[in-house]
Amino acid sequence: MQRHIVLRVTTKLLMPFILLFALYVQFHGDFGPGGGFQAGVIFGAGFILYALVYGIESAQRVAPAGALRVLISAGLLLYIGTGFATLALGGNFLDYGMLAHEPARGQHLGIFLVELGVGVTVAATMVTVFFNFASRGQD
Amino acid sequence: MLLSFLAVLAIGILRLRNLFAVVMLSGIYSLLSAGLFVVLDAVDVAFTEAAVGGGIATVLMLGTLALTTDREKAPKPGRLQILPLLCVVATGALLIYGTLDMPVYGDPAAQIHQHVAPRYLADAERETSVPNVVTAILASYRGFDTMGELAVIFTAGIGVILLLGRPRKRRGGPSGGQDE
Amino acid sequence: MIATHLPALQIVVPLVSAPICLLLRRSGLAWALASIVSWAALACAALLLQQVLSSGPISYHLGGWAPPWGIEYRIDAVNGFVLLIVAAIGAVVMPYARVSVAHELPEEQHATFYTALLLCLTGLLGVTITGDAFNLFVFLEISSLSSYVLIALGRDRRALTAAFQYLVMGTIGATFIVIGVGLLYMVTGTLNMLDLAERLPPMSENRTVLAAFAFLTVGAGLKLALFPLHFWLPNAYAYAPSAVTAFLAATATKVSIYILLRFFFTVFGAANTLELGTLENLLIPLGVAAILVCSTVAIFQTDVKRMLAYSSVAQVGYIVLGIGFASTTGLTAAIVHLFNHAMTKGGLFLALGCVVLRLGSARLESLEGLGRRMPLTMFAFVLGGLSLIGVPLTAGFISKWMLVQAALEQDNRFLAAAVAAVILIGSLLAIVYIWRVVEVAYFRPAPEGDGEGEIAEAPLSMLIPTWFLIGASIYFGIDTSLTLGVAKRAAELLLGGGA
Amino acid sequence: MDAPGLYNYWIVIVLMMTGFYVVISRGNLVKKIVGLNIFQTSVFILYITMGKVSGGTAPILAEGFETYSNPLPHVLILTAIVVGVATTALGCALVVRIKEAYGTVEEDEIQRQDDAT
Repeated sequence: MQRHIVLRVTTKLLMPFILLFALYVQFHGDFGPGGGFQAGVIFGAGFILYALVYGIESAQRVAPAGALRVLISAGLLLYIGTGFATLALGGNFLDYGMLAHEPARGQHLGIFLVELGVGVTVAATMVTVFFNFASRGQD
Repeated sequence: MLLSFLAVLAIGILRLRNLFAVVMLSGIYSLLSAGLFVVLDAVDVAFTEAAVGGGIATVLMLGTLALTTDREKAPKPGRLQILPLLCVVATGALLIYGTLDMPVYGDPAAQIHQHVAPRYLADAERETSVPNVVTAILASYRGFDTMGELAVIFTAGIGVILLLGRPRKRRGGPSGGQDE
Repeated sequence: MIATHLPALQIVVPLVSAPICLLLRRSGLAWALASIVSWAALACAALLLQQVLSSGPISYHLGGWAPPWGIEYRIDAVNGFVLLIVAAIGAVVMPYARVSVAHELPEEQHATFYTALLLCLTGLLGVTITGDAFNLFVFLEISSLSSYVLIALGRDRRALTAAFQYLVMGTIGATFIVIGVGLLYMVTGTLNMLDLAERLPPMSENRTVLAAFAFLTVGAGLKLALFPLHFWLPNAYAYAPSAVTAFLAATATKVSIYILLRFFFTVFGAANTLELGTLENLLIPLGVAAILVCSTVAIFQTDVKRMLAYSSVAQVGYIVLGIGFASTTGLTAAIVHLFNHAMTKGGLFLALGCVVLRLGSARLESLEGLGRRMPLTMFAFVLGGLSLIGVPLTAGFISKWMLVQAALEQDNRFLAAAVAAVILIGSLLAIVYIWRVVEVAYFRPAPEGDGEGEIAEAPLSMLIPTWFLIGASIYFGIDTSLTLGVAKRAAELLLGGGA
Repeated sequence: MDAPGLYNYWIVIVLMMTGFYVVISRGNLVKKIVGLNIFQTSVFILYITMGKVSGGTAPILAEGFETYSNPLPHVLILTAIVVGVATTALGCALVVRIKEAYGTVEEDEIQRQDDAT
């Protein structure tokens, strides 16, 4: 698909909006539908679109396998890390109330952090899975 | 109405042997059920189902088809599959039997809406300062479930890396191809 | 502070080390971390069990939310014991895995392999420890997905089909469990197991509850390879990498049995389920059939790994039989056998792993003369086999003895005699299949001049874990105060209803 | 959508069973995965159906609404959807590997090849 000028241009035009929308979904999940998981999926899908149009190689230059491995782990570690932080602050595991002076604020912060963790891992996993399938077909 | 559409799709999936069409139909199935979820007030779920079922799962299956084949072999003629049919009918009958004592659809007085759920609706905003109750439960009240869910994704990710990764080395992969 | 958070740490420490393992990338480092973590998990489980035995059930509220709104971890004598089994097997298999995995998998997969093994351990522990019905499903899926991957890593290509078959059956099983949990939630409005137990008794006639019961039973039955839902198991165990087989054989089915116990007795309440008469009418015949059919099939296997896999299904039959009696003795027998069989079968598969390391396969004819070439390994195998048969002074004897007692307690004389006879026949069949291995290994001359050099004994890092488990299966046949004591308390707890 | 009583559940059950039937009766591995998807999606519908409250609205708190549908099933199903797609990903990866190792994705042909060795 790399030679279709229309696709290339449209993709280029769409990309920022897709990624922006992903971020919106990520951070607006507290108020409307959405959250880390959906945002991760959209972000991953946007990236996959890029890979489809511009070729796997150029996509892999943006996100090399090693970096993806780190990101997959980082999201999960962020989630569990939040849990450990609440433990260290004297609460039960994942008791976000401990993260700030006011329990409700702490909750909000905690939810924000874990949703971020979810988003990162989901996006990275999707892209990894896609790359693995795609590069399998190349030889 | 939507439900009957779904039923038609499901039967189509059962009958068709062109796997490409089957995968497409299953994508549509997911999108339609996402529509149904909106009708049933589950907007978060609808969003996710559309993105995941209609999006990722379909892409994955198409990728699989590209690497394998898109035709299903015709089943052997004259061989009725009685055992699976019996299994399914028995399970279905059991479920229908189970529905007989279920609360009527949408009944607000049903037990399910009385015990645990009201507390979330009443207190979630005050306790977590998040107005989307689904997010509040997902990330806080049942945050540990979500951590487990993230671990499941993580597992799938490393599973795919283990199974499909590094095709350059060793033809047929590290664990395939050698008979005995 | 650590003591109060032990229940969370039990799960979270292995879980957090999984991504770290992935990041370490180096085989040796990943292995070292995995081993240390598995030992920490064992220490955790031991402390928890001790705490439970001395001061009663522990409840831990994750996220600080009180159940039934939040998720609760609840540990009593039953799952404390199962936790100990799972953690102990994990702690034994991890050190063992190093040489075995280095032999069976390419270098670059090692770190990821340990990650998957840690996830599997986490999942199994999480299923055991949780007091929330839906959380159980989530952790069940962590363990299942990682075990599909682990099985698919076997060297034979049949490992792939075995893993796929397991994936399909496992997913159906898990979905059935979800349906069951959903139906229960529908009529009670809660997901917490204790809360469910309180709310269910008035509805014992409710047809939705009955359907939920059936779905949970079938779902757990698929997972635990309850005869006749066992057909995914032999292939999966036969073609998985050795360390994985040993780990899964000793833990995965045990945890599924725990799920069954938990739902039968804690959630539905012993009295409720007994009224339905399902236990006796359903489980006893299935257990009997499993013992007879699968022991017989085991005799005709030419691959020793497959043989032991069929024997596992038969052993699950003994456990199910014990549950079927639904008496204190019967349940004690079942729970003790959970432990004893985990030790014995784990040890046997580890011994086989040593054989596979040296011979490259576990086919019966390739074992010729191995008794002299790998004396320590084969002797461990023979001792494990004795325990499997149920020879006195082995752990296997204790469980079978309890089981016969439970059978004889039954009012129905005919049933009692028949079941006791079946247990005896099962042991005879076990003698036959173990004897086939012994005969080939000890009484046939070694094939001459086929390989370069002698086949050496397995390395110590594999022999010690093997002997550790085999030693345990002998030790707990002589000193039963720990196993029987805990199992009895667990059985009484289960029959006493919720608390 | 205001179908009376239990009728909704029954259609969902029919859907569920169709998916289940595809899984256990078809020999093509890809189709088995599609069947699993249908089966699981239908279970999701069952959960969401039971969470609906007549006259309720989506559980995002706002001024002017009194009744909300039950949010808990939604949360459970969000988790279940994710678990489902993780299973699908692994299943697809296995199918690809099986195709590479056997050259086919039909159960009976794989069986025949295994018997031959």
